[in-house]
Amino acid sequence: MTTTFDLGALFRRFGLLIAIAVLVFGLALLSPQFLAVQNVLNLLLQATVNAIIAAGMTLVILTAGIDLSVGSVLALTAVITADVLQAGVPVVLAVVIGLGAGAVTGLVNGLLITLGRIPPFIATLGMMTLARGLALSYAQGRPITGLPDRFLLVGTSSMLGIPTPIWITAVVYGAGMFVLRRTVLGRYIYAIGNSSRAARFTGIPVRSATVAVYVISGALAALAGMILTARLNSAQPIMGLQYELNAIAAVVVGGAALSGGEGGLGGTFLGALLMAIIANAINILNISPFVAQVLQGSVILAALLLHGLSRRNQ
Amino acid sequence: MIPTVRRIVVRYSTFLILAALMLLFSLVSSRFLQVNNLLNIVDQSALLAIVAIGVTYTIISGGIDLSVGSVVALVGAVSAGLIVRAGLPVPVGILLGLVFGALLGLVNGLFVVYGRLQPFVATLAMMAIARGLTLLYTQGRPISGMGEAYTFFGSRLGPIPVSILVLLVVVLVSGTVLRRTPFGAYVYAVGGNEETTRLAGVAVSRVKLGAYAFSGLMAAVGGIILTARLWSAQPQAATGLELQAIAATVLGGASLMGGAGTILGTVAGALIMGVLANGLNLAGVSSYLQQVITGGIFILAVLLDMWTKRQKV
Amino acid sequence: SQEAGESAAQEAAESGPMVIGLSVSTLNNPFFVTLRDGAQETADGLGVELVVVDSQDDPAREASNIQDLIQQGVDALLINPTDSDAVVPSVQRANQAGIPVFTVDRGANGGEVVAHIASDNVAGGEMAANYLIDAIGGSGKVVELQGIPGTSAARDRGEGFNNVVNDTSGVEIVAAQTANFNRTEGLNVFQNILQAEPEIDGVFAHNDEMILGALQAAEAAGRADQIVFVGFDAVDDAVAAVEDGRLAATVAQQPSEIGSLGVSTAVTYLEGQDVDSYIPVPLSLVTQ
Amino acid sequence: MQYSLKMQGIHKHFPGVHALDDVSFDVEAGSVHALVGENGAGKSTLMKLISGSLVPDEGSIEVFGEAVRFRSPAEAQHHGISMIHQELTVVPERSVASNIFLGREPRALGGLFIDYRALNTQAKALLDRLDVRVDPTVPISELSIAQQQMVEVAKALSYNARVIIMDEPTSSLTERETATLFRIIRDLRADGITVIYISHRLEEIFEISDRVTVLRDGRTIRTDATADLDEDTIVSSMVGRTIDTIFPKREVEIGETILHVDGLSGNGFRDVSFSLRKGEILGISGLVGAGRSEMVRGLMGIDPVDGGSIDLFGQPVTTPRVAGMMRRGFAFVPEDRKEEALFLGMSVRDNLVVSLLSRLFRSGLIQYGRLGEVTAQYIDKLRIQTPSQGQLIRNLSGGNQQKVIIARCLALKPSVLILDEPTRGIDVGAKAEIHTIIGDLAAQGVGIIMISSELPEILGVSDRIVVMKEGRVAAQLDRTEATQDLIMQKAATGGGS
Ligand SMILES: Nc1ncnc2c1ncn2[C@@H]1O[C@H](COP(=O)(O)OP(=O)(O)OP(=O)(O)O)[C@@H](O)[C@H]1O
Ligand SMILES: Nc1ncnc2c1ncn2[C@@H]1O[C@H](COP(=O)(O)OP(=O)(O)OP(=O)(O)O)[C@@H](O)[C@H]1O
Ligand SMILES: [Mg+2]
Ligand SMILES: [Mg+2]
Repeated sequence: MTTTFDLGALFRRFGLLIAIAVLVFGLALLSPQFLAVQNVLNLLLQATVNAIIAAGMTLVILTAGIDLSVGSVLALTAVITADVLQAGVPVVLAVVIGLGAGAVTGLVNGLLITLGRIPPFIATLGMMTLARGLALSYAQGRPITGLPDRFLLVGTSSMLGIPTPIWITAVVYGAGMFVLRRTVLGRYIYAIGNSSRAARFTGIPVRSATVAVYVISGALAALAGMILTARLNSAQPIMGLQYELNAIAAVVVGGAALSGGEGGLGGTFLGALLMAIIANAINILNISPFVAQVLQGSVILAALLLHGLSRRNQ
Repeated sequence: MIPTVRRIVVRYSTFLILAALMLLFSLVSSRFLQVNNLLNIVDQSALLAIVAIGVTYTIISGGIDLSVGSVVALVGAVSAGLIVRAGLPVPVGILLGLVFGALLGLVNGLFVVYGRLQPFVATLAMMAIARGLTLLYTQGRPISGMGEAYTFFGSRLGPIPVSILVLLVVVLVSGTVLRRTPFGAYVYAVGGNEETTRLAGVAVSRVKLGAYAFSGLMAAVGGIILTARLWSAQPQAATGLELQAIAATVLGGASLMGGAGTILGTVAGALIMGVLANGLNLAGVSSYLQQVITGGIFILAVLLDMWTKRQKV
Repeated sequence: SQEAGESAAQEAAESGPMVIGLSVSTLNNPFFVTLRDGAQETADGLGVELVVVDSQDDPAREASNIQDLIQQGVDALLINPTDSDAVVPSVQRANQAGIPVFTVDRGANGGEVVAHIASDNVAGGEMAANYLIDAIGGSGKVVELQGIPGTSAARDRGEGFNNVVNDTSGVEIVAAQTANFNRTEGLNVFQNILQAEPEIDGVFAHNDEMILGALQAAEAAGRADQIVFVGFDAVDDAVAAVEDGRLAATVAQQPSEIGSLGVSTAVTYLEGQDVDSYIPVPLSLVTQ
Repeated sequence: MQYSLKMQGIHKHFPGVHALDDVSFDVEAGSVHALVGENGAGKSTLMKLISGSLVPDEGSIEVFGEAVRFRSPAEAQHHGISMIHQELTVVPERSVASNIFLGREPRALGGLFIDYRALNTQAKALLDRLDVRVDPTVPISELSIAQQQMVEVAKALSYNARVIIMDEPTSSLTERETATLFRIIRDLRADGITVIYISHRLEEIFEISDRVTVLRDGRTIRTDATADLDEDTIVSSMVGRTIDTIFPKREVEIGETILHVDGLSGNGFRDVSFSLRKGEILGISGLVGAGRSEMVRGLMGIDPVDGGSIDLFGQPVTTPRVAGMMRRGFAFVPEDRKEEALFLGMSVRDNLVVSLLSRLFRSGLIQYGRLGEVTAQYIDKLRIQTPSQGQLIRNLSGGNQQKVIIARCLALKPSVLILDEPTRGIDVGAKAEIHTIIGDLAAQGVGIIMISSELPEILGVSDRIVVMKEGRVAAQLDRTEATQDLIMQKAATGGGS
């Protein structure tokens, strides 16, 4: 498992952990509220949507791809799910339909990339516009509100005092790590990211593995959309604007290379956590919205530079 | 004979797509091909084209620039602020705005070259920071009242929009730099194979810094034009412009892997987006559907482009 | 411009039905979708063709869209500007083309506008503040959830709200954070504010989307009954929430009415009659 | 005696590797000085120190008596040193001329602009001198690898350098270009220019060089006049032991026909027919661009084929696809190790088992125990030198990397093994081992197709030789009748057999 356990990766993750620890320590000094159990749970809860999308994005980026369509797919699948729920479809079936719709958009992305040989950035950029338009048309620009209580439990219930979305995220990451480390598909994903040409020459099913990661990414975007919809008791066609950039930022802050073959889910989770911490701290400390973006950008830059340093000093 | 036709199709596929779209829309709306409407389209696409030209430089060099939308807004605000608030003469305000834009681009380049950050993330962070700085500087309020010397750049000289003239100058200069000067050759070379270019004794760092600074400068030109066109600097101006600019660049035949791309192609790419928006408006297509169609046509156009390029010439 | 209106009316009489162009700031927001629907309904009723373009909150796109409407030769322009300053050159361009301009919901800071049909956002903010202060008993700690920084709705509503609150001793704004007009962010941001502030008496959000998110957060935290929630826009979801007693109030701007009045005013003008230059659409507070 | 180069006490460390350990190296001006050594001996590293792309940790370098310390290739170029790197260093999308003069383009209009006309004329003149007939304005990526390599030579010459370093320039050239290159080298020497020449092909060393330095494990073992050395001495200095023969040919019982290819056509090859029998080694020879690689890629299902038939064990194979061909018993060692075979960021183990995964773990779940066993077995069997299974493959020497790739194929237990230039850029020791492995496989009944541009290899290893020319089979020769001259004649002039 050198690809996931090499020294450099360990250093990089370590660097990010230190960055987060320092930040948390500082914030705890600034506000006693920050480390309250409830706030920590809030923070994790708020990280879930980005973390789930970023998990799919990690697989995509490991194959040297990118998925810009996740935010729009999230909105499209959310309005579809909400609509079928309102039509009286049972909750489980509605969830399956929603996840299926996400998977289908991923499939289209994957086919455009593998069969159409369009660069992933371009294919998913087109899908981003297209899916957003579909979401808006489908919902006619209005939120779809008033969903069955059983569905809302996805976002609002707790188990053992921990909100369900956090459990869902844990399952997604557990499954993702299993796929990357213990399955043939996981090896293929790293191999394709390392050299898709060599992967083709060695008989790896490059096309189906690539399509698979985009399908997973689409389905996970749909899952994130459902959590959001359940928490809000409403699905909106403009949900998820710019979520793709947040997810990519989480993945990259987590130590993955956009050139593929390098990175893992552990780092991505820390990346998503870091971003949630910053957003949470801005609210807790009541920092002016005008400063907020400057702060967010700077912290991300600082975290990345820190990696860079640890990478070079190894 | 046939091979020549093919070669032309491959070489100019972007322009052919543009022509096909124009033909289509001229069938849909009789007003489409009117001279005034064509001028409108170029006027409407000038901002995107100019910004995309800057992005093209970074993409050819093997990078990318996601900060351009925010830089457009920030430079627009700062140049307007220098004139309205600080009372500087218009040319000075514009000049300082341009310098500021180039500096912001240079900062991107510094992070990429010396911070060794991936261009995507370095400029993503700059996108957030520059937007935040715009809000801070404007305190969330638009700045207006720059006067006619400024808004001249958003007006018309007779029937001709000034933005088109600016675009022409930009195309001429940036095209010449890219095709004729050593710097331009090195931008291609760095994007094609950075290590080789370094081994050939080229100062790769400087080339990259130059490409990002140029991108910042073009975003600044775009910022001035937009502010002049709106007679006010808007704190939320040009959000999302970066992705459109990248889309235009790619439609124009540039490769995100670096090493390939042309200025005229990028301009054609921007015009395709402009023609789509204009034509769909004239055809009275609903805005939601416009997004679906734009996304679909974008994908189709790139598919077609890829397909023609794969046919051996 | 009365003459222009007459000539346009003549032209319209000569060449089929009247065509009115409507430029909407964004159709991604239910408020403006309702405004559009109101306009469409009235247009259909009057036998007028309505061409709608969507600026997606982007002033540059708005300028292009309006240019395209002018190119199409519409008889009148109904503009719901993305920004009062940024729309000025577009209004002037329409003026030059001899097309009468009407602004709806948001005004233009220049150019010749025949009539402005709107309710006043600043007044709405004040109205919300007055209601909120009453509801919390004259003093207490309040939170302001702001719209996208730099947009005119966020500025005006915030201005009205702050005008009143700053003049009222005993009322303190303990947190003012942006949730970008967005329900998800309303939820997350208010969740964090709840965490930071053990004592909150009331919240005002610059739109209903955010207040509904905030409501969700407070309900999840079990603090909804200690807090008075006031929103803005009276979108369907919010009105339902008011009826359920979850939301205390929302400022109703009657977007459908604004749209409808916009079209009918334009038609009246095109038919050669006089119209008032400011047509206020009354604000109302939707409460239980 | 004038020295163009004197190096003393040179040390260079990489993370975990002491690549150069107290090396001293002197080169007489106006001579051709060969540098030989096993893969990883430090040849390229030493040359990079001279050409300014690496900086030594310790030691002194003198160029024509002047102490220097280059921090960039540009500085070395200023001192009259140019280098042809082991790996192709081209900018694929740029024209041939732009590649040659990258960084030193002729200027016009006060230095502001590039004078493209002068650029192209100068490039043309250089290429003509090298007998390379290509249009200097086409993108270099449209050239064959060999042509690109010749452009690299042109580039090195264009510096008008006093010292030209050539790091394995012939590894992707065929005999004809090699002959041209040697002519140029002799001209250069006649003009008093120093050439440092690295190659794993010993016959070239004897043909062209005046003196030879042998490196082993980062140390200089010896420097002598070429005339005073023989092949065995060099080889034993290089590997530290004696090697009996580089081409250990075993007599193998050749069995029934297992593969029959008839009229195969595709992009770059037309109407190719041959058959392969059990235990047979079929060599494929030809000039640059003969289409050999393309043909085997078509056969493997990597590139599309548009005609002809493939019969395997009497079963027709319609539309070959890589994974399917591997299931049917094919295995393939591609030509371009770095681009087509290696996953540089992955471990030795992951590289070794990658083709086997789907077969070993049908459930899709990996059992690391099994994986470790298989890997250990092949590391042992092929004597792959690596500190651990988890070592990143990029840290292995070229020879060991190639062995991992061959192991990857062997693990598939193939009945047909296709090798495209299996020993390119590999030192004699590793080469002999690979030839032994190939021979062993044949003895076990595997049918082997081996493409090689090295005639001694083709002659030494093959049972039968197919000569290709311009995408077609020009001749099929039996090993008893084949000679270097005959192959060259068939490859150059064609004519059916
Ligand atoms: N950039 C580098 N980082 C780490 N190790 C390196 C690097 N470059 C070379 N090495 C190591 O230094 C040693 C010498 O490598 P070098 O490339 O000089 O060998 P060589 O003699 O040229 O071999 P070959 O015949 O295969 O080209 C090898 O062990 C190699 O793995
Ligand atoms: N003169 C030429 N100009 C342009 N392309 C050429 C020329 N000669 C050959 N090619 C291209 O090069 C490719 C074949 O080159 P290549 O050298 O790989 O063939 P090969 O027989 O496999 O030889 P080797 O693998 O030993 O180098 C073909 O695609 C062919 O179109
Ligand atoms: Mg070497
Ligand atoms: Mg070959």
